[in-house]
Amino acid sequence: MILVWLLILLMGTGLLAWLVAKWSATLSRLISLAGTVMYIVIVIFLLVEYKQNPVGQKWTVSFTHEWIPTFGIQLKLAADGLSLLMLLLTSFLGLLSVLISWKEIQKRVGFFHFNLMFELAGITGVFLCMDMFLFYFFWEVMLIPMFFLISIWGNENRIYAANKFFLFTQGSGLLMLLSILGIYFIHGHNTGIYTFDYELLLGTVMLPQTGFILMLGFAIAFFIKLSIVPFHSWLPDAHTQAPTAGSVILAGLLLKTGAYGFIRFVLPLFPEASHQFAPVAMTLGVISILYGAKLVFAQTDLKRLVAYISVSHMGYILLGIYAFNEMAMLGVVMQMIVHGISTGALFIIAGMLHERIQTRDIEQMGGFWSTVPRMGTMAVLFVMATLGLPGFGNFIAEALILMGTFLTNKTLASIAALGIVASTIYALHILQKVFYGKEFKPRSIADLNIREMVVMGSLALLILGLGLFPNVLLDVSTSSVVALIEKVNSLNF
Amino acid sequence: MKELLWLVVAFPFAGSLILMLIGKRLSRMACAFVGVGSILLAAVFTFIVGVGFLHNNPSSVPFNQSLWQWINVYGLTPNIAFHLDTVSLTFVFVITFVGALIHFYSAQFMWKDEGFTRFFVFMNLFVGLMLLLVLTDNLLVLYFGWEGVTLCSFLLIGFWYKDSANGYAAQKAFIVTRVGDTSMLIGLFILFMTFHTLNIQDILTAAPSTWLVSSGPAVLTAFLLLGGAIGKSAQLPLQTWLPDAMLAPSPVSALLHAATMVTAGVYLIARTHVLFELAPLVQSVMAMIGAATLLVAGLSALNQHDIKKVLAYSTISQIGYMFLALGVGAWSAAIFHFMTHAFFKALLFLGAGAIITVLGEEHNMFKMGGLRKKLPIVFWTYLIASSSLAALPFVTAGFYSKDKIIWMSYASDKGSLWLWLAALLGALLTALYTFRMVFLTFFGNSKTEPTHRPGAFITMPLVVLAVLSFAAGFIELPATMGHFTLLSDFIEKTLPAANTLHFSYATELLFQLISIATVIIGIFVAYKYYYNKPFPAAEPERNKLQAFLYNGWDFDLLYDFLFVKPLVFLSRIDKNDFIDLFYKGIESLMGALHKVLSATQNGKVRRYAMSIAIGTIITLTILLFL
Amino acid sequence: MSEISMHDILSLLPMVILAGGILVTMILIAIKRNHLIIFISTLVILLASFSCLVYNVPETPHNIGDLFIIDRFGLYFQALILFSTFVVVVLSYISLKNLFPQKRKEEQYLLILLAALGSGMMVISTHFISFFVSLEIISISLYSLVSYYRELEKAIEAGLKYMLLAAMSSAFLLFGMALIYAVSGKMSFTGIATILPDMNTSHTIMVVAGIGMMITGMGFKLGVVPFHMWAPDVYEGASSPISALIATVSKGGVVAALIRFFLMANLYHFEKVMLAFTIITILSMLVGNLLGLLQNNVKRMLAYSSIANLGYILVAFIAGNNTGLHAATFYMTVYCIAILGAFGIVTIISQSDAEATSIENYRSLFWKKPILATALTIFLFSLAGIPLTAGFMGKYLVLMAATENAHWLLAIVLVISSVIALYYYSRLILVMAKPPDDSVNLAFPTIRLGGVIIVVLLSILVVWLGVWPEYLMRLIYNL
Amino acid sequence: MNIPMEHGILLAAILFSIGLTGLLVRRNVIFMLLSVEVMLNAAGLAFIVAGAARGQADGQVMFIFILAMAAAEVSVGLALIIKMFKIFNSVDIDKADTMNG
Amino acid sequence: MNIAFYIASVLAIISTLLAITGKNAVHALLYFITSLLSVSVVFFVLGAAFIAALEVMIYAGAIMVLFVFVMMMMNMGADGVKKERALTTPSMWIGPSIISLLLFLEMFYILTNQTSQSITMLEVQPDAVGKLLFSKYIIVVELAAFLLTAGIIGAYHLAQKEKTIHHRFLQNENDNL
Repeated sequence: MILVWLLILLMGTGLLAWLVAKWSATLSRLISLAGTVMYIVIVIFLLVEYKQNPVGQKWTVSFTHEWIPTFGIQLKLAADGLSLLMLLLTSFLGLLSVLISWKEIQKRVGFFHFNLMFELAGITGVFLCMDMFLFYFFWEVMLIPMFFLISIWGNENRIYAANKFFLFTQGSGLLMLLSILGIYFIHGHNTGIYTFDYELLLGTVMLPQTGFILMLGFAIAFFIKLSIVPFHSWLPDAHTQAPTAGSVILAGLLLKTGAYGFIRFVLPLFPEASHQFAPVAMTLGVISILYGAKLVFAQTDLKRLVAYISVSHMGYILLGIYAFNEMAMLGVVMQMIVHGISTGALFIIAGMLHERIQTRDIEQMGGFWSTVPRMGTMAVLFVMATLGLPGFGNFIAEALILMGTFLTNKTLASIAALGIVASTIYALHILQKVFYGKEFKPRSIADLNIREMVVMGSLALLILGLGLFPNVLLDVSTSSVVALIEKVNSLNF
Repeated sequence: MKELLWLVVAFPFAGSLILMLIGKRLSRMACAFVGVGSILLAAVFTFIVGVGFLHNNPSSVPFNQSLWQWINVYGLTPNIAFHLDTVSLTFVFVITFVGALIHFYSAQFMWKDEGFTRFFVFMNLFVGLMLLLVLTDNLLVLYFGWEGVTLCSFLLIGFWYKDSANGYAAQKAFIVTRVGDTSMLIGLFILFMTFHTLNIQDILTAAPSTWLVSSGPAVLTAFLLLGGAIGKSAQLPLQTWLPDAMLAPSPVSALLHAATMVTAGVYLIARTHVLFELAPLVQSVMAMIGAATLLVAGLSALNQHDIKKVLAYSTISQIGYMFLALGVGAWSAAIFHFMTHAFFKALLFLGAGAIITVLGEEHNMFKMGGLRKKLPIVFWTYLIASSSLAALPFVTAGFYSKDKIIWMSYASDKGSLWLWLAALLGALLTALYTFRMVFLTFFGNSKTEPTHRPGAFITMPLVVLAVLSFAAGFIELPATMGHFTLLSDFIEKTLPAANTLHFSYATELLFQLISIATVIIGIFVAYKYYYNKPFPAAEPERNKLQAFLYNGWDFDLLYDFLFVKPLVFLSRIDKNDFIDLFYKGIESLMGALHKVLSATQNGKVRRYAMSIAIGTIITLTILLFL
Repeated sequence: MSEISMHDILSLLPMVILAGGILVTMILIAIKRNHLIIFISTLVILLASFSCLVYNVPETPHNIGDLFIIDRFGLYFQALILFSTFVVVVLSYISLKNLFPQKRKEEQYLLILLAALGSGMMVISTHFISFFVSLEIISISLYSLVSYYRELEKAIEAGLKYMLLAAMSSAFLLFGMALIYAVSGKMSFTGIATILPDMNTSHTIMVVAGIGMMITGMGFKLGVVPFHMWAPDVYEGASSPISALIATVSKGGVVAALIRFFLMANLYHFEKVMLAFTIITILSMLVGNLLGLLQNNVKRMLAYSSIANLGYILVAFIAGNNTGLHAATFYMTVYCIAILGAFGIVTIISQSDAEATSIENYRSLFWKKPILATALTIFLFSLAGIPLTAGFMGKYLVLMAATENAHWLLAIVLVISSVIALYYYSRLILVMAKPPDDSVNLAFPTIRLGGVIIVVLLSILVVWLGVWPEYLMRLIYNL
Repeated sequence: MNIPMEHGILLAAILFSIGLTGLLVRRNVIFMLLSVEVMLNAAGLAFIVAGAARGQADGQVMFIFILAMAAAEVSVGLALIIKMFKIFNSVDIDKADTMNG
Repeated sequence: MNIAFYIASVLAIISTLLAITGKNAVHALLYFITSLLSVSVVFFVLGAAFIAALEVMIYAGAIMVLFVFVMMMMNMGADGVKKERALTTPSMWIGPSIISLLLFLEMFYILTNQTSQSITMLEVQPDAVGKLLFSKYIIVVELAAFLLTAGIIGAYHLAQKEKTIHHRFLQNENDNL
C-alpha cells in the first residue's frame, strides 16, 4: 500500500502545487520541495527496512488490486532491491530538480511543478509495476509531462525537440505494446490464463523465432529510451532544449527506465532470444560508447555535449546487461545510479552557466575557474567522475561492466575499454574549453550560492561516497541481480 | 610500530582534505604548515614504520594491514589494504622523503602564487595517491592510485590554468597516460578472469602454476601491463607527454619525475615481476624499449635549449635505463637506479626551478651562464646532481646505479652486447647533455642577472638532496669495488636476484673501465664544445636533423597526423551526427508525401468522384482477379 | 408478410419517440418560432429517447421481420448515437447563436434529429431495404445540414460536394446490393448467409463483386481512403457541430451496420474481401495521417484524423472475432467522445464572424483559456492514443485484436501511422502551449458556459474511460 | 419472356457506366445531378431485373424507395444548385474549389 | 416481347448517351426523359407494369419537371450552349471514359462469368407490391416518409430567399443608417 501512497503523494503534490501557484509561486515551490522530501524519506525508510531483511521473500513490499479484470490487468506494484535503488535515485534527483528550478523557472511555476511531479510519478510507476500493461501505461504516462516540460520551459528550439522526443518514444512504446500483446496471447493460448501479470508471464514458452521477434519489440523500445546508436537521435535535441530540471530527469531517470526495462523484462521474459541477441546488442553498445564519445568531442553546445556523454555511457549499460553475469549486471546498476548523478551534475553546471551568461556555446566560454572557483572545482570533480576516474562511482561501474563483459566477450570488452581513452579526451575537452584558459570576455558572474552549493555538494558527496564504498549500494541490488542472472543462465549455454 | 603504516598514507590525504575544505579560511602560513607538515609527518612515520618493519624481522616478512573492503562483487574483493615489503618500503621511503623535501621547497617557491592552497591540495593528494599505489596489495587499488596520480599530474601540469597551453599540456599528459592505463586495465581483466582475484600476492603465487612460460595469456597479460607502465613512465612510444609537462611549476616537475608518477611504471613491473618472468618475450621487448628510449631521449635532450626540457628528456632517458634493467631481470639494479635518480633528479628540478625563478622565468639555457658565482649553493648542489646524472665515476650515486645497469645489460642471462652498447652510448649522451647544460648555465658570461637569491627553504632541500645524491650510491658497490650489497640484499628479499652469467672478475672490470671512459669522454666533449663558449642568446638555427631531435623525434607530429587530425576531421564533418540525417530524411519524406497527397486534395469535386470510381475499380480488381 | 405487432413498436420505442419528437418539433416551429424552446424540446426528446432506451434493454434479441433486429449491440450504438446527437445539439445552439444571424435556426434541430433517427434505424437494420432507407435519411439530412449556413460560400460548396458524391456512392451501394440480390434472391443479411454455402464459385463471384461495390458506398460514408476526399472539404465547410455529427452519428451508424452486415451475412470468410479491406485500412491510416501532417486548418486536421481513426476501427473490424468487434465498438465510443469534444472546442472559441479554424486561433490558448486548452489537449491525446485517455484504451484494444488474430501488418502500420499522427496532434498542442505574445492580441469571444460544461464533462469522461475502462468494457463485452 | 437476367443487368451496367462517365466529365452541375440520376435509375433497373427473375416483389419495393430517395435528393440538390448559382454566379462545379489542401 | 426489350434497351442507351453528352441542357433533359421512357418499356417487358408507370409519372413527370424549373430559374437558354462548350472540351472525355469503360468491363466480366441460368422473367402484379409494401415493409415506408420530410425541410431551408444581410456587423451598420 505504501507504494501506492508514493504515487498518490507525488500526484497530490503536483496538483496542489498547480493550484496554489495562482496565489504564490514560492508556496508552489515549497510544496513540491516538501513532497519530494517526503518521498525521499519514505524511500529511505523502505530501503532501511529492506536492508534489515534482505533475504526471504523476493519483493519487499507489494500491492495488488484489480484494474481491468476483463483482460487480466491488475494494479500490481512491487519493489525489490533494484526497484528501491531506482526509487532512491528518482527521489534524490526529483528533490534536486525542485531545487535547481527555484530561480530558473519563473513563468507558470505551478504548471511546471505539476508536470515535474507527474513526471516523477510516472517514472516511479515504471520502476514499481509488476504488470506488463501497467508498465506500458506508466511508460507512456511519463512522456507527457516531459513533453510539456521541454515544449513550454525549454530553450530556443524546444518545439522541434519536444516533437522529436515525443515521436521517438511513443513510436517505440507502441512497438513494445505489440510485443506485450504478443506474449499475452501466447501465454493465454498456452495456459488458458489471459493475464498481464509479470510473474505469471515469466515462464511463457514460445517458439524461438516468435520469442526473438517479440524480444525485438521490447529491445527497440528500450534502445530508443536508452538512446543507443543508431536510435539516439532524439536525445541530444531533447536534452539540449529541456530546462535544467528536465535535462537532469531525462538523463538521470528517463534513460534509466530503458536499462531497467532490459533488466526487468527483456532478459527474464526472453532468456533464449536474449542470448541469441547478445552479440548484436553488445556490438551496438560498443558502437554507442565510441561513436557517442566521438560526437561529444565535436559539440560546441555545452548541453548537447553533455547529452552525447549520456549516449556514450548508456553504451556501457547495454554492454553490461548483455554480458549475462552478476558482475557486469551490478556494474550496470551502479552505472545507472552514478550516471544519473554525474551527468545530472554536468547538466546542472551547464544550466547554471546558461543562467549566468545566457549562452551554451563553449566557444564563448573559457577561464571560468578563476571567475567562479567553486563551480570550477565542482566541474573538475564531475568531469573526473565522468571520465571514470577511480575513487568516483563511475569507475566502479565501468570497471565492473568491463570486467564482467570481459568474462563473456573479450574482444568487445577490449574495444569498449577504448571508451576510457575516448572519455578522457572529451571530458578534458570540457574543462579546457570552459574552465581553463583566458576568459573569453570579462564578465562578472556570481559563484555558486548556498542553494546551489547544497545541490552540487550533495551530488559530489554521493559520487565520491559511491566510489569509495560502492557496496553500500551494490548489496541492495545483489539479490535481485543474482536471481535474474540465474534465471537467464539457467538455459545451459 | 609498523601498525602505524596506515598513517603514512592517511597524512597526505588528510592534509589535502583539510586544505580543500577549509583552506580558504586559513592563512597562507597555516596552509603551508598543513601542506608541508602532512608530508613531513608521513616521512617521519615512514621512518618509524621502517624501523618497526626491520626490527626483529631479519628475513623481512611482509606486513599486511587491511582497512576496509572497497568492493565486494563476485570474487572481486579488493580491500583498501597495505602490503609492506622491502620493495614498497624503499619506494615509500623515497616518496615521502623526497616528497617532504619538495614540499618544503614549495612552501617558499609558491608563496606568492594566488593558488597557494590549491597547490598544496593537489601536491598532498599526489603524494597520498602515490603512496596508495605502492603500498596496496591489490591491483585494482593500485589502478586507483595509478589513475589518481594521473589526475594529480593533470591538475598540477595545468596548475596555471589561465594559460591555455598549460591546459593542453595537462590534457595531453592525461590522455597519453590513459592510453597506457587502458591497456593495463585490460591486463587486469585477464588476470581477474584467470585467477579470480586481483590480490597481487595471490596472483604472483598462482601464476607460475597456472601459466606456462611464454604461454599466450601470460605474454599477452605481461604485454598489456607493460603498456600501462610505458604510458606512465613515458617510454617509447608514449613518451610525448612528459616534455610538455614541463609547463608545470618546478616543484611539481620534481615530484613528478623523481618520486611519483613516472616511476610508477617501474614499480608496477617490479611488483608483478613474476608475470614478466613468465613472458621472456615481453621482458626482452621491455629491455629493447628501455634501450631505444634512453637513446632517443638522450639525443633529444642534447638538442634542447630549455633547461627543464633537458631534464625532462633526461628523465625519459634514465627511466629507459630502469626499463632496460627490468628487461634484463636486474630488478634490484632498477630500483637502485630509481632511488638515486629520485634524489638527483629532484635536486636538478628544484635547482632549475630556483634558477628560473631568480632569472625571472627564464628557461633558455643560452640566456643564462655565469651563475656559478652568483648562486653558489645552487651551483654546487646542481653540479653534484649533474655529476650523479652523468654517472661521474666513484663519487656519485648515479655512477654506482647506472654502472650496475650497464653491467647487467651485458652480464644478465637476458642481456646482450647490443643492449650493453646502447646503454653505453646512452651513458655517453647523458654525460654530454648534462654537462652541456651545466656549462651553459653556470659557466661563461652572465647573460641574465638574477633578481634575488633563493631563500632558505629553497636551498635547504637542495643541500639535503645533494648529500643524498652523493651518498646514496655507497649502499651498493659493485664486485670490483668492494662488493657491498646492502640494497640488493634488501630488495632481493622480495624480488629475485638477477641471473648473471659467470664472468671473470677481469671481464667485469674491463667493462666498467669502458663505461667510465665513456662518461669521461662525454664530459670532455661537452667541455670542449660548451665551456665558456660564446653562444648567441637567441634560439639557434637548427638544421633538419636538429629540429627533428629537438622536437622529440617528431612523435607529436606523427600522433597529430595519426590520431588528432583524423579525430578533429571526423568531428568537423560529422558534428551533427550523420545518423540524424536518416531521421531528418524520414521527416522530409513525410513532408513530401504530405505535399503530394495534399495536392490530390485540390477541391475539385470531379477529382474526388474519380478517386471513388478508381477506388471501386481497384477494389473490384482485387476481388475478381487477385 | 407478417403484420407489425405491439411488441415491435415497444421495442422500437426509443426511435418512435424520436420520430414523434420530430413531428412535435415541426408543429412547435409552426406554432411559434423560438430558438430556445426548440432547443430545449430537442434536448428533452433526446433525453426521453435515451432514457427509454436504457430502461428497455431486452434480454434476448428481438427481430422485426427480417428488417430489423433489436439487440444489445444495436441498442448500444443507438445510445451512442443519441449521446452524440445530444452533444451536437448543445453545440449547435452555441454555433447558431454565434454564427448564424439569420432567422430560421430551428430547422437544424429537426434535421439533426432526422439524421439521428436514420442512424439509429440503420444500426438495427438487417435488410438491404431498411439499411438503404435509413442510410439515405442520414444523407439527405446531412446535405441540408452541411449547407445549413446557406449564405456562406463554403457551406454551399461543401453541401454540393457532399451531395454529388454521396449520391454517386449511394448508386454504387445500390448497384452492389442489386448484384447480390440478383444472384441470391435475398436482401436480408441472414438470408444471404443461408444462400452463400450452397453457391458455386461462379455465383460467388457476383456476390463478391456486389460486396465490392457496397464497400464503395459504405467506404464513402466512413470516409476511408480512397473514398475519403470529400471529408476535409465537408468538415471545413460545414459548421463544427455538423462536422461532429458527420464524424460520429453518420460514421458510427455505418460502422455498426457494416459489422452487423458482415457478421450476419457471414462474409468474413471471403478472404479477398478482407484483403480489400486490409488495403483500404492501411491506406486510410497512412494517407489520413499524412494528409493531416502539416495541416493548418484545425477542422481539416480533425477530418484527416477521423479518416485515420476510422482506419483504426477497421483494423479491429478486420480482426473480426469477439475481441475485434468489441474493440471496434469501444474505439468507436471513445473516438466519438474525443471528436465531439474537439469540435466542441472549435465551436466554443469561434468568433462571431468566423469559425476558429486556423491553427493560429489556438495560439497560447493554454494561458488564455486554460480549461479549454487542457480539455482540447485531452481530446487530442485521446485521438492520438496517449495513456490516461480513453483513446489509449481504444487503441490498445484494437492492437490487441490485431495481434490476437495475427494481423501483424495491420498492427505495425497502425503503430507507424500513430507516430505520424502524433506529430500533428502535438503540433496543435504546442501551438497552444506557446507563450502569449502580447503584440498580437486576439480577442476571444465570450465563452458560453453551457459549452464549457459539456466540453469539460466530455474530457472528464475521456480521462475516466482512460483510467477506469472496466465499466464500459464490461458493457461492451456483454453485448 | 425469356430474357436472360444477365442481359437486364448488363443494360443496367451500361446505363450505370454512362451515368458515371457523365458525372466524371461534366462540369455543369445540373448535368452532374442528371448523371447521378442516371446511375440511380440504372441501379433501380438492376433491382427490377433481379426481382423479376425470381418473381419477387421485393425488387420493385426497393425501386420505389430508390425513387423516393431520388426525389428527395433532387429537391435538395436543386436547391443547392440554385444557391450555388447565386453565390458563385455559375454552374461550373470547378469554380467551387475554394476549400483544398 | 424479347425484341421489344432489346429495342428499348438500345434506345435507352442511345438517348442516355445523348443526354450526357448534350450541350443544350433542355435538349439533354428531353433525351433523358426519352431514356426514362425506354427504361419504363423495359420494366413493362420485365413484368413490372406498376413500376413502369411510376417511372413515367414520377421520374419523367415529376422529377424532371423540377429540373426544368430550375433551368428556367437560372435562365440557361441561348448562350447556355456556348458556355457549355467552353466547360466541357472533347479531350476531357478521355480519362473518365476509360475509367467508366474499365468499370463496365469488370461488370461485364462478372456477368459473363456467371453461369447463365436463363431465368424466365416472372410477372409481378402491382397488388403483390402493394401488399408487401404495406405489411412487411411498413416500417420502412414510414422511414421513407421521414426521408422525404428531410428532403422537404432541407430544400425549404436552402432555397429560401434571404431577406436579412448576412453579417452581423453589416446588419448593425444598416440599423445605424
